[in-house]
Amino acid sequence: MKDWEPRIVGFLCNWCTYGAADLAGISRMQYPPNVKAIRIPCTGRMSPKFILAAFMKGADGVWVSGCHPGDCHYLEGNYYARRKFALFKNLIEYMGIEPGRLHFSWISSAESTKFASTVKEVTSAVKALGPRKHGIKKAFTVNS
Amino acid sequence: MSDYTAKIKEISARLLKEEKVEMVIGFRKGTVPMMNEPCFVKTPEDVKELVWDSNCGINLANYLTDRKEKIGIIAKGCDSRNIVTHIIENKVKREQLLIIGVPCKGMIDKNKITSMFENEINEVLEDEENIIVKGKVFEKTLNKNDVLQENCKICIHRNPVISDELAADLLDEQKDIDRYEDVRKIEAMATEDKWKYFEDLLSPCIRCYACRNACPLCYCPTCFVDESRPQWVGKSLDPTDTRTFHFLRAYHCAGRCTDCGACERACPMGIKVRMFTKKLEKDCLELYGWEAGLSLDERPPLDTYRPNDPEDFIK
Amino acid sequence: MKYINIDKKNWASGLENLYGNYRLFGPVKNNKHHVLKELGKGELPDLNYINTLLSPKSIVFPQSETMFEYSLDESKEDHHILKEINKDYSPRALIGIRPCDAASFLLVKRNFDTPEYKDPYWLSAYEATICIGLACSNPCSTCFCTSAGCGPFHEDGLDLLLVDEGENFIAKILTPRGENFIKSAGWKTEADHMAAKKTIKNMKMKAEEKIASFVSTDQLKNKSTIDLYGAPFWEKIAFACINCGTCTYGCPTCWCFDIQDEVSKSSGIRMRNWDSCMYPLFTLHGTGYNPRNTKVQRVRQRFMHKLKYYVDKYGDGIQCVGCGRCIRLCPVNIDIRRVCDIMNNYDSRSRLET
Amino acid sequence: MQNPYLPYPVRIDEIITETEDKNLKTFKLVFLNPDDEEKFSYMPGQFAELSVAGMGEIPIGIASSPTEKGFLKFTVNKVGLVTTCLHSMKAGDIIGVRGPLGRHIWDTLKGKNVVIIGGGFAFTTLRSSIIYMLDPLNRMNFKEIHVIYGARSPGMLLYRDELAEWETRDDINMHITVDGTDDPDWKYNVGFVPTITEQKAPPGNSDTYALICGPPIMIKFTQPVLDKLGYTHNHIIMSLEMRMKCGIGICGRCNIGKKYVCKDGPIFTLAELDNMPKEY
Repeated sequence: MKDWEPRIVGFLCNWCTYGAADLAGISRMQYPPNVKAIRIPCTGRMSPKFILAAFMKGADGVWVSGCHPGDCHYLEGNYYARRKFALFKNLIEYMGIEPGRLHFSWISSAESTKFASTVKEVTSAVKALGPRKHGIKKAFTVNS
Repeated sequence: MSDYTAKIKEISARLLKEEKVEMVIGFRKGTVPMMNEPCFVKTPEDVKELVWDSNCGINLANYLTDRKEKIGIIAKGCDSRNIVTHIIENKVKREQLLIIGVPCKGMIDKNKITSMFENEINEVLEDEENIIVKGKVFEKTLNKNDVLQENCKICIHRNPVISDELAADLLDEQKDIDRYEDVRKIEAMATEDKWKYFEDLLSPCIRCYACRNACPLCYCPTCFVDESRPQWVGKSLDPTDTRTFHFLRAYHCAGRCTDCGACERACPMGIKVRMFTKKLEKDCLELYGWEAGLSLDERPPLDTYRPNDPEDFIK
Repeated sequence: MKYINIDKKNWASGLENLYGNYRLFGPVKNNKHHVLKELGKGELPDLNYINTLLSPKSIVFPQSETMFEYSLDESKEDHHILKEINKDYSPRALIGIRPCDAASFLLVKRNFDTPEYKDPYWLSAYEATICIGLACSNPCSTCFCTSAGCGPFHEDGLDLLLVDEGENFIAKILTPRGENFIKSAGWKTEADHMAAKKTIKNMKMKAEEKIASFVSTDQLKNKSTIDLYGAPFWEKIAFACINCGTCTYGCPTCWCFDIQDEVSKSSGIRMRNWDSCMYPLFTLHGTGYNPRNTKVQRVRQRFMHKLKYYVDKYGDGIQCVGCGRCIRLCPVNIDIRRVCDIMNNYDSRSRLET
Repeated sequence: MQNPYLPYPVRIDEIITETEDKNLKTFKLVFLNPDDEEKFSYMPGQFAELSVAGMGEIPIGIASSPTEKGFLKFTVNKVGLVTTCLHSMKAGDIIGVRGPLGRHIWDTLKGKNVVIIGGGFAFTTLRSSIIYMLDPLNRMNFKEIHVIYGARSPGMLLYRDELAEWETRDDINMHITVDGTDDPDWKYNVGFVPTITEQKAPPGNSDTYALICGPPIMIKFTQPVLDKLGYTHNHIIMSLEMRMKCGIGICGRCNIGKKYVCKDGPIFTLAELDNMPKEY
């Protein structure tokens, strides 16, 4: 288990965090390679289905990152998203997913340092929890 | 309850006769104990079918979705809140409706009463305070308040929040109710126990979708469980799929659920599906001070925001 | 016809003997309801029950059932080729199944066992199953078996009929398979033939007298399909329906299913799952067109199928055994007894409305 | 017990893009096990379930004719999950075929005039029928053959090379039409199928059968034309479409009244349909 590395799905807003990832790369910053980034147009586009699908298909952690409040490219997408995320996070933890598996952040395109540090933070939080025990979908088989 | 029924009939007959509505949606007497059937009547002569008693737990707002007629609708507190939600969400227009409000003393829990008796129940009668349960070889009187549906016991909006007519005098609302004791109990559990709790809760689920379909909030033209590209949820009895279904069903009701209990009442397997929606209801109240369906002038919590909404969970 | 007396004292030991020779299934109380489940060693069925919440059809026709498996890994020689899988079709016994439920298998068999095509999953499971019926001495108020071609002591579809006499069961052996079952259990005491026959006859009569609800079906076959289909009563019948699948999933004679593929990583399965005519997706075309797009159409399909199409197709009564589950389970109290009578009494000339 | 749900494995031999919108492709399939070809003995008008492992199955009319040996052809419109996946596949890929399914009516048509009326991409089984009837061993079993086939535009016609070849023959009367075109070289008809049918189809009589396959709107307007031309309803033969899964009359979804479209159809005479609920 010592060698185990978590797989984390990162949903990153095109207008900020995705740019921060670019900048972090250009700046040769070091951060763990565990996050598979998926570019989304805005955190307002995040559907709960995306997060659930990632968890169902075996993601050890999910991270959603968008623009700081007030900085949304579409003016208010992240404000709406913030409410959806709050309820979502509470519900999924209420149903027995560990609190450290789902993360949210606001990272502007200039904040490459915050990007790298958040990746580290998210990765180590997920890593600390170990592999998922429940809720990963396998093809269903019944042989009765 | 007979005075309720008489008044409902009287109002319905009048509305139909004066052609203020084309139909009245209400309940008619069921064919089995503790069940009534939602129905419509279109002529003053037919209003004799209508009844009101403690078995009218189905939420009639469900029957308004996308209807175009002028409708008279019988509405208890929770129904009226879902009618408000329907109007806000453009599923029906206020002008189409004549709401016959019924101050509600609570609906009885069919599953609970059934499980109290070894033998089949053949008849259930009621008066103001009591429920009289009769079988072939037994008869027992129960205190109605002891056998109310869970959601009715903790209801704080028994009176219709919106109505054009009233079938009875308004009731005093229940005070000092702790609505979320059971939710807090789960919140306090360890993660693993939470997982186990819901695993056990959902293990009898047969994916019949009665909970979804009994809910007036569930009217998406294509439900996410029916989407095929991509297919978000598998169709088998896989527990992960079942859990995902219940999660999303509840989440779709976030900020809209009135805890009418129709989902739980409809479940043929007796699953407490309100355990999901109640958590969201609690959070909406605590985070956004929101109770669904109380006002036509406010947007539901996920359709609005405040710049200073809580965000301590965000890095 | 042989009758065996089973002293209840020997009941558990008999089942113990059977364990291993058969997979035993029986009703067990699961906090609120009786459900049918596979019995472990030493586990006894609870025969003090009215009926199971859901029908026993899942024993022969599981709600989710794997049909084939395959690999999508192109480095494997047989990638993308569907393979049959081994299934356990060793003998299984349904202990305490009600006569109505056992009869339902016969109605459903017509669908799965046709001259042109045989459904191997259903048939193999059915052939592996023996039905140890428990006669109903206390039918419930929603039972209408006697007018649905069945009855509380009905024997068709059973291998053995158990009649509860209090201290003992009389077991009426109906098939050689039933006889083997009895032998294998070690219940040997033969009952006095005439006396047993008489007891059962009396108990049967008493039980049938207790059946309090009925449907009339005599006119269904004479009605025109087009008339019934176009009848004005459907809107009213369907109004309350919420289009959940409870009635169809609870029903012992509903057999519709869906076929689905599921993949995880590079291996996949093809499976079938119960489906329901109540769901819009059941008939939705790829183009988006749906021939049964409205609730009224779907409710009509359910009742027309059971009470008219089936009647016409097989000429042997309705696709219903009168178990009453759909009546008990329906969240909005749509009652097939009412619908059946409305259909049976419908006169298209007088446009009799209900 | 033979498992009727188990598809025969086949290899995609060739994929032909048929129409200018690229939404219709013809898949030429070859059985992996030569014995399976013999078991898959079919007649024009029948269909099969194409099975894509990991995706599912779809019912598709067989476009090849039993007189064409060594392969099967299916022309597939890109609509849903499985068809989209099929469209993304390449020659050499392995899929499955299950069938043949549905009934056919060739006993009825023997010795008769056959009028084929097709519209859009529903022409696939009609191609099968034409190839079958034109086969030298079969042609004498039929009297006159008329074909009225319409598409939105010349580029949307299926099997254009074959259509051109049939046009040159004298043992088949072709009436190809398009809804409209700005192609100055278009030398065939312009107009909707019902109109062309009215102009070109022979009058109905006891020796003449019309086979119709097309979108509902075409069928709706062609039917009165055939009535006018004197076709009785038991001489009008139509092929229906339904959502299907099993294809063998068991899974329960494709019924119209007591008939299953997959097993009792998909071909019905109009006379039969007149006695069935209009639920299709």
